Amino acid sequence: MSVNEATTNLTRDDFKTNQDVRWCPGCGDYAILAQVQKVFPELGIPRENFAIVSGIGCSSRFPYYMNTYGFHTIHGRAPAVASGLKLSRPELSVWVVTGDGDALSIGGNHLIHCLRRNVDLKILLFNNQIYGLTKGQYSPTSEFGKMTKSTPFGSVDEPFHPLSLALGSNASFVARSADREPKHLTDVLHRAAQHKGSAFVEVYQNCNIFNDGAFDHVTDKKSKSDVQLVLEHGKPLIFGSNNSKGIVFDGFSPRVVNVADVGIENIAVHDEMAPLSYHMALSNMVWPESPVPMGVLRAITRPAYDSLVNEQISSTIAKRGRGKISELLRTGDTWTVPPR
Amino acid sequence: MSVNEATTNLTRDDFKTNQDVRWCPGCGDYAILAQVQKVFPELGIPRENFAIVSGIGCSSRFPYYMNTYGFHTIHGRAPAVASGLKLSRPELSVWVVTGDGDALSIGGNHLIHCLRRNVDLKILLFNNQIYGLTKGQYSPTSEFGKMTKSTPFGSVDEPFHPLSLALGSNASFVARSADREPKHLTDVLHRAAQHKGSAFVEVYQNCNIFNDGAFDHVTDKKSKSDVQLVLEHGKPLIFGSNNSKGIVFDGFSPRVVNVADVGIENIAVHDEMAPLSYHMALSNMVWPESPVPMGVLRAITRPAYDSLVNEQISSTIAKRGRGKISELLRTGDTWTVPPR
Amino acid sequence: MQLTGSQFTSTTALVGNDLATLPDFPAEIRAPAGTLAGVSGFQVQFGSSEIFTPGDRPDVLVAMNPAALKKELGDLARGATIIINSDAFDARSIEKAGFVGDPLEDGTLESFRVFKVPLTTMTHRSLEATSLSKKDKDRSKNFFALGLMYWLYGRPLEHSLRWIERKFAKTPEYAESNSLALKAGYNFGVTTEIFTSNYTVPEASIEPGLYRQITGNQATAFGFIAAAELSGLDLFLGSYPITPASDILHELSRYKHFGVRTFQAEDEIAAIGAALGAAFGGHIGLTTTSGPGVCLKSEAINLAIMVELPLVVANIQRGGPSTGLPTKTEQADLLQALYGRNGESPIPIIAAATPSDCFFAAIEAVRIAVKYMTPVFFLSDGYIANGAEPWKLPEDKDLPTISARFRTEAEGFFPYLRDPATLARPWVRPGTPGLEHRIGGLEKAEKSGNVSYDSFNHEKMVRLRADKIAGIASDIPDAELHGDESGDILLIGWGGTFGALRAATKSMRQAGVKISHLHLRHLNPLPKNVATVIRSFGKICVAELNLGQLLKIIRSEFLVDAIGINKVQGQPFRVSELVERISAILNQDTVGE
Amino acid sequence: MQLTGSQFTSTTALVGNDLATLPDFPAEIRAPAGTLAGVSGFQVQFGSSEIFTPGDRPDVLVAMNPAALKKELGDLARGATIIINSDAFDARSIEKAGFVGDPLEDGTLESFRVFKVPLTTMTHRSLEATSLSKKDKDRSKNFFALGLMYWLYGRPLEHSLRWIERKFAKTPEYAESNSLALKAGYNFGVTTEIFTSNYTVPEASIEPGLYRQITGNQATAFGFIAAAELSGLDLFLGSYPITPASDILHELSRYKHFGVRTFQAEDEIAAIGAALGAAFGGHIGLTTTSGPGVCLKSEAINLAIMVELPLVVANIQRGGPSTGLPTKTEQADLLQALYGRNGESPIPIIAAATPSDCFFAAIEAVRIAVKYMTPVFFLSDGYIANGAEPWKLPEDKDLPTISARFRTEAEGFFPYLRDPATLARPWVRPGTPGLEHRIGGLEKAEKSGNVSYDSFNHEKMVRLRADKIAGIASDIPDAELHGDESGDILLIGWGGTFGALRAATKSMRQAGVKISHLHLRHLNPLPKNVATVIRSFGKICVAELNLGQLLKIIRSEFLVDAIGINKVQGQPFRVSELVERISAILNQDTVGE
Ligand SMILES: Cc1ncc(C[n+]2csc(CCOP(=O)(O)OP(=O)(O)O)c2C)c(N)n1
Ligand SMILES: Cc1ncc(C[n+]2csc(CCOP(=O)(O)OP(=O)(O)O)c2C)c(N)n1
Ligand code: SF4
Ligand code: SF4
Ligand SMILES: [Mg+2]
Ligand SMILES: [Mg+2]
Repeated sequence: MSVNEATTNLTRDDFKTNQDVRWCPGCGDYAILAQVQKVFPELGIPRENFAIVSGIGCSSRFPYYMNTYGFHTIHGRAPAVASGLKLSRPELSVWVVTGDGDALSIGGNHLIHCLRRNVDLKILLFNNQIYGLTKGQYSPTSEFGKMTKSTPFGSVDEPFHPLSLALGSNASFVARSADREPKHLTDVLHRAAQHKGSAFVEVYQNCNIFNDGAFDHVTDKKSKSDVQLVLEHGKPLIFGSNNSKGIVFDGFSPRVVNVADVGIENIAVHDEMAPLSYHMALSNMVWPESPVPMGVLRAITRPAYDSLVNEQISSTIAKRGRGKISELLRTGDTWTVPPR
Repeated sequence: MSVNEATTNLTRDDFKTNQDVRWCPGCGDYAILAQVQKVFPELGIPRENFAIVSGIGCSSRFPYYMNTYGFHTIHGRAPAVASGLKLSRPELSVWVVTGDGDALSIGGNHLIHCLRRNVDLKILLFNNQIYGLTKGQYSPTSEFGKMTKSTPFGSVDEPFHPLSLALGSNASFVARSADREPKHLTDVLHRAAQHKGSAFVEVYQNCNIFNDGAFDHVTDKKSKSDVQLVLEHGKPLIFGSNNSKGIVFDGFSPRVVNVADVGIENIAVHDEMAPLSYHMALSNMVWPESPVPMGVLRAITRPAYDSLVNEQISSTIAKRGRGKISELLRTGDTWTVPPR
Repeated sequence: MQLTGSQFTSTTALVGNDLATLPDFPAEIRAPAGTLAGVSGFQVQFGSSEIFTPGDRPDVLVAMNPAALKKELGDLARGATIIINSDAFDARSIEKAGFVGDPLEDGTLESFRVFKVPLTTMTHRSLEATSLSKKDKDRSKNFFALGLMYWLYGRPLEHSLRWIERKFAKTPEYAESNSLALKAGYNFGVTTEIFTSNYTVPEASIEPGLYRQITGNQATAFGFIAAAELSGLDLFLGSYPITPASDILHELSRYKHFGVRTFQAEDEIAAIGAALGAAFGGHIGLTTTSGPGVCLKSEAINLAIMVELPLVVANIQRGGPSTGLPTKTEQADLLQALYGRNGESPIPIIAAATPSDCFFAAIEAVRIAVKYMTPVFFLSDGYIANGAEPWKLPEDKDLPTISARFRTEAEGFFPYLRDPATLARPWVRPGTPGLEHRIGGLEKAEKSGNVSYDSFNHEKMVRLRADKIAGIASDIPDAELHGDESGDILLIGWGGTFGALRAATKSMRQAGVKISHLHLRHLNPLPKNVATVIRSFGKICVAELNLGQLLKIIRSEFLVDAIGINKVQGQPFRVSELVERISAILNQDTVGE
Repeated sequence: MQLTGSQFTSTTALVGNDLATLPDFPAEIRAPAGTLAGVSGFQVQFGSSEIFTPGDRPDVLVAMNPAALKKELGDLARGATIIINSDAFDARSIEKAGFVGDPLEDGTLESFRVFKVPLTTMTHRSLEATSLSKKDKDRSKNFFALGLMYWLYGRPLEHSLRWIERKFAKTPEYAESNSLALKAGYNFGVTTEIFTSNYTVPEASIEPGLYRQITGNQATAFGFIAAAELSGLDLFLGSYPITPASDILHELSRYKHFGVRTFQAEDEIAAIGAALGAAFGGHIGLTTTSGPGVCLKSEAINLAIMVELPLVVANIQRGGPSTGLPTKTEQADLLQALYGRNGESPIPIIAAATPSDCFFAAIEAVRIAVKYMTPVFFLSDGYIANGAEPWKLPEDKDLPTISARFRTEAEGFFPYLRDPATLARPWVRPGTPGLEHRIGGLEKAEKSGNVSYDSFNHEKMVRLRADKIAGIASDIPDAELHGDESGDILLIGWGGTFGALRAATKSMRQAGVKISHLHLRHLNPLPKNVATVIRSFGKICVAELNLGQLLKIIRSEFLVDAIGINKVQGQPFRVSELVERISAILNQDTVGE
């Protein structure tokens, strides 16, 4: 938590609205909402300076439940609307809440351009690997062979790895957490909030109606230590009960080893600022071949697009003075027609 | 060249149309057209089985100059139209010709989904790092700080690396060539044609009107051996005059070395089937920090989407027989109202 | 059940409906749960006109367990909606209820619309925060079901929330759990976009023949399969899910052995793009969506108009503008279909009248698309898409022929050489030797199809495209007129309001009013008889679920001072309100909007 | 030059224009190239009505070198187009021609439209495949320039190609090179989408005042900057380049010191999305595009209608449908603007009449958007966007006030609480404490703005949105009527055809015809006087560059048998053809379409 946090006296309740929360009972969205409501008052940002922009989907109803400025836009377009808001009002803390369909199906293009530009938006992608709101069609993150209403014979397309796509777009901040990991999610949300530039966070989210248990292997209390590879900058890539397992790289291929066998000093050390290809190696690790990286994969510093845009404006005004249209019209080649 | 190539008696002239080619004199598009007209007759595919689908842009006028089936669609949507064509007519050889604006700006989403699905399309992206047809605005591949009509103060967004984006989408075939490298381009086109699945080829293309010389550093006869890292599967990553330089990887970071200093056996060896992160390391190599990889970065085997779709159809028909609607209507719960 | 039943009743009475109820409960206070004897039921019939009975054959059944289902099944109307507490359908309970197989799986429920909802689980989930026992939580599930019913019939929760508060004042934990469950059930309805089921007005006498139950979306899917079969081609659907069109995608994706390829695209643009690519490839190209999706498809529809390829764009209309009321019905996309693109971009439009008419309208859309080489709009709406009706199955001989001919002769071929009768250009399948050609969105030279910037060619082509579509008027049936050929008032309508308009006309005719009903199935071009019919009536009314879209067309085309009867409530017309408004118009001295 | 000049002349005569020429060449056979004396010129005036002189002040100059420019500059009309062979403008040649500074850089050409084309280089490139010497290649550059002129004026190449073949029969290498260069020049025009320049009909007498030259796109850009200044807010443009709208983006991106943020988005959807986001943030949101881009923006326009935020959508119309004729003018997107979205989605529409009117129309669009909290369509077209005219600069006092007020009082705040006069909801800037609220595309409850699925609320909101826009009619000026207030025939028009319609009306009135001209600058809602004016004339004509779009509205609204005068050739009306067609209508006995 940075120093300027916790300077407001806001509480969780300040971020609740009077609207009934209308997700299905048991939906993972509740847990994410709870964590965001917990984190926002801790950020030291006045409530009126938060804006949450969403697309369409169960997840995208999020703004209605947060007592901040909010905009429930149209399907897939939240990054575009949020970019306009942030460019025009750089002092706001602008968050995008989106789903795997909203962000990666119809909205894929806006997402990758937003990440490329590095607009200072915090993007939370609730990945339930299904279209919830439209009642259960497969999504671009559903696994190959998925049987759904629209694929009764099983889907035949490989899913996106959302984090890989983000990295392919040169995102400056890429992270993953889960609805059922409140503590971990809180930390990741704080990190995202502090990042200057696009912060892309994939949140594994259970849709108990149409895709129940999709992330049970990751969040199940019993197995999770063997499945989650919790990332910490500067720390070795270890996991498993008693952190007995670790990752080494044979060239570009990750390999799971027993720490005891190779020695802790030979385990790869996590580096949020390493070359993209390293983060790509992490983002392509999939269960059961590999453990599932959780946490901040990548966090690098590069200028935020909105800052640069606004700097061009303010430096030009500083240099030339604020323009007046009546003068502008009269500059250049003008001539006078005398009264007859 | 595979055995079934060269079984037709077609020549380059068979692929010319009676339409005047209307690019600016000196445009790099001419050279690419010439190579495609050279390669097509060598592929052993009857002329009528070629279809070229394009979007909008100077580059996208390509189909008019190729005497094949052709479809000059709308801006950015060529991969979608081509996917429909290929899904419905898997026996056709379907090529997509697109520009950096068409493919990566408005059409980015269709491109990444097409690559993810691995639809069997050959996608040629003519990258001139500018919007040619609309007279010279910066594009998503233009370098940071680009001065153009729409960015008189210089652009403030980082470009995409097209190959990285393709890799982030899990593309099965990713390659790069240039208008001014006819021989190299020919080879890459052959490789793309033979690949089963989406073959994504970035072709550096000079727009001598709005972005002249963008790739001079790559194609200039004098410097090119120092700039181009020509990739060959199973061969070491060497370049420079007399192949005196090579690439080694320090973990995930490429480093240029003198081959003589480290010994050829320590130079990294190119592997088209290596993990994605390796190809990502290559695709992120940019001049002048690194040489520019040219050739096939990645070529792996995974099922093409159109084959899988059509297999579901044909296997179901084989199992159940071709359906008849009159029977379908009458299955399930029906009842008879007797004549009164 | 009784508590919740009476809650539903009183809320329903409060919102102003007439009703009649039939509570039906076991004699014992705690009858053996799960047996037929133990079933506690509550039947209610309600409506906007006078209701005299609790109804003979229920239209909706909420079955909290297999026994309840078993008990009521025989009474249900075919096509009724059944909401099932799937949690209660374990093997033991099914057996106990006296079923032989699993009724959810073995086809028993095939002629009903079944919604399986894990009511118990969801109730528990909604009460996770409370400290009640499992058994107490269980009790709240009826309130969850009640909440869902309130949503289904658009009833407010307030009355019951207040009642719960009073009733359980002494056990606040129950008050809380029941309120939570009630709200959760309601919200479940909202969130999952279960479409309100609606029923068309049944005809008085039934023709003999073989029948089945069919919803509009199912009939639409079947219609397109039939059209493909009739034309001897494969069907290609490019679609992106959207309420209330998604079920057509779901349905079509099941019929791979009919050669149907379904492509769930990344968005609506890709969906239509792929369908157009498939049409170029020689398939029957189809794309299905709803209003917001049509916005996104409009650029590609224009491309289809320019390249003159057959393609059907099906819009299952819902409440707008914008995201609007996704689960409610409306007819407000007609002008969008006609004009929602840049430039002069004429397109034929066909609107289905009833669930089963979707089948024939789909075939007609394909017939026109293929014969005239043009994209065609197929309009349906949430009301008929989700509504079901008994359908007398057509014989093969009742279906039209669709002659899809691909040109193969190279001699004399030009991509834009037109059939003099239809003005259609030739359809050529890629792969045909000697006919290689290029098409695209830039203006085409007449005949050659080359890109042309010529001024006069442009005007010629703009007019040719317009004439081609206008010419379809001689190839479509006259609009259906119900009633006399002249009279005091003509009621014009289109699409899914057919049933209500027909019923209103009938009832007014019985009452002696000189009214006739003209139903427009083809909206562009208009059938040839419309002009004559319109001139034969004193007053012209156009009834639509919008602010007057067909009205604008009728006024502009025929220069008659037609009057709009409009409703934009996400709900179909009620017969009674139509009768009322038409009567008011008839009683007006001066005619005016 | 002479050879090519006479080629241009004869081709022009062949396509049926009247013309007069003034060849002007040095006495010496080979005068010293590059000096004033050495300039070889060829002036031609041509047109569709009788031409008596080669023209006093040329409208287009092709300057092959600095000397030619120097020689002709004084004669050029302000706003003339100059095509410059930039290859010939090296320091030495510039000096030789007698210029002090570089005329391309020092502002000398500021009141002209200058196209710098590297004619020599491009000619060489087009001849790369030939074996000619450099000098011989050089010679062909005049044919390159001729090709470009042919493209600019839409003339066919055939005549000159044949002539070249004949002329150079004995030196086939020259025949080839000149043909190639001619075609390359033509193709250069096609490929680079230089927009045909067009000229409005000048007024007879000129008001005194300070003038400048302005194109429609420039005036549009300036208008939006002015509107932002008038409202005290910053302007935010979200745009994606498209012909012929791109120049507005280019222009606006230069004015950072006016606080103008320009965002070149990844596509049209993102462009409008960002503009809407900025409007939510309290900026003047603007998005600029042309027809195909409007297709893509339609879903977001509907969102703006639902969330009731101010936003201007500028459509610089071009030839459609689909990609159509990107560099030609047309007025065929009016119905798209009105109806091109799902649901009932009313939107105000303003169309600019002339290049300079773009300035005022832009301000008016912002005024309405901000005052009524609504998206507004601003329509221009390729003809006025690229056309230039002298413009008497407005004084600050001539500009309207735009009062943008953000609500800051938390007391009594509701997001959809309406101003009773305008029906506008409050505009609140995020960052305002206590006014946090949520908006979105689902139907809103009246006043509270909460999501509402209520039937009656929906109808109420649909009608409120319609009423809000309809109510603007009392806040806009009457439509401008030129001529008497009643008469035999009323000529109605809108947009960029204003000049031609006004000129035609004037000339017919001079000839004694009782004709008046009604120009509609506001297309939705229509000005209040339209109904009265229409009733005061015998015949009503609506002249448009489409197949009759405003015509449809006029007929439907006023039930008059208005007659369309339509042209869809990518070209503006010629005054003579208007006069001809109006005369024909006047001479008709029966009025009919
Ligand atoms: C233009 C448009 N197309 C389609 C839809 C229908 N639609 C709404 S949400 C959605 C997908 C939702 O999936 P996701 O983003 O994963 O959200 P979830 O409901 O799973 O949280 C779809 C297809 C729409 N509202 N608008
Ligand atoms: C919907 C739509 N938006 C914008 C345009 C205008 N437009 C045509 S081509 C183009 C960009 C071309 O750039 P690129 O794809 O790089 O092709 P190039 O001309 O450079 O080969 C644009 C913006 C259009 N035709 N359609
Ligand atoms: S459908 Fe799934 S994602 Fe949507 S609210 Fe219900 S449980 Fe959550
Ligand atoms: S503008 Fe550039 S890309 Fe386009 S044809 Fe000319 S040189 Fe080629
Ligand atoms: Mg989802
Ligand atoms: Mg380009």
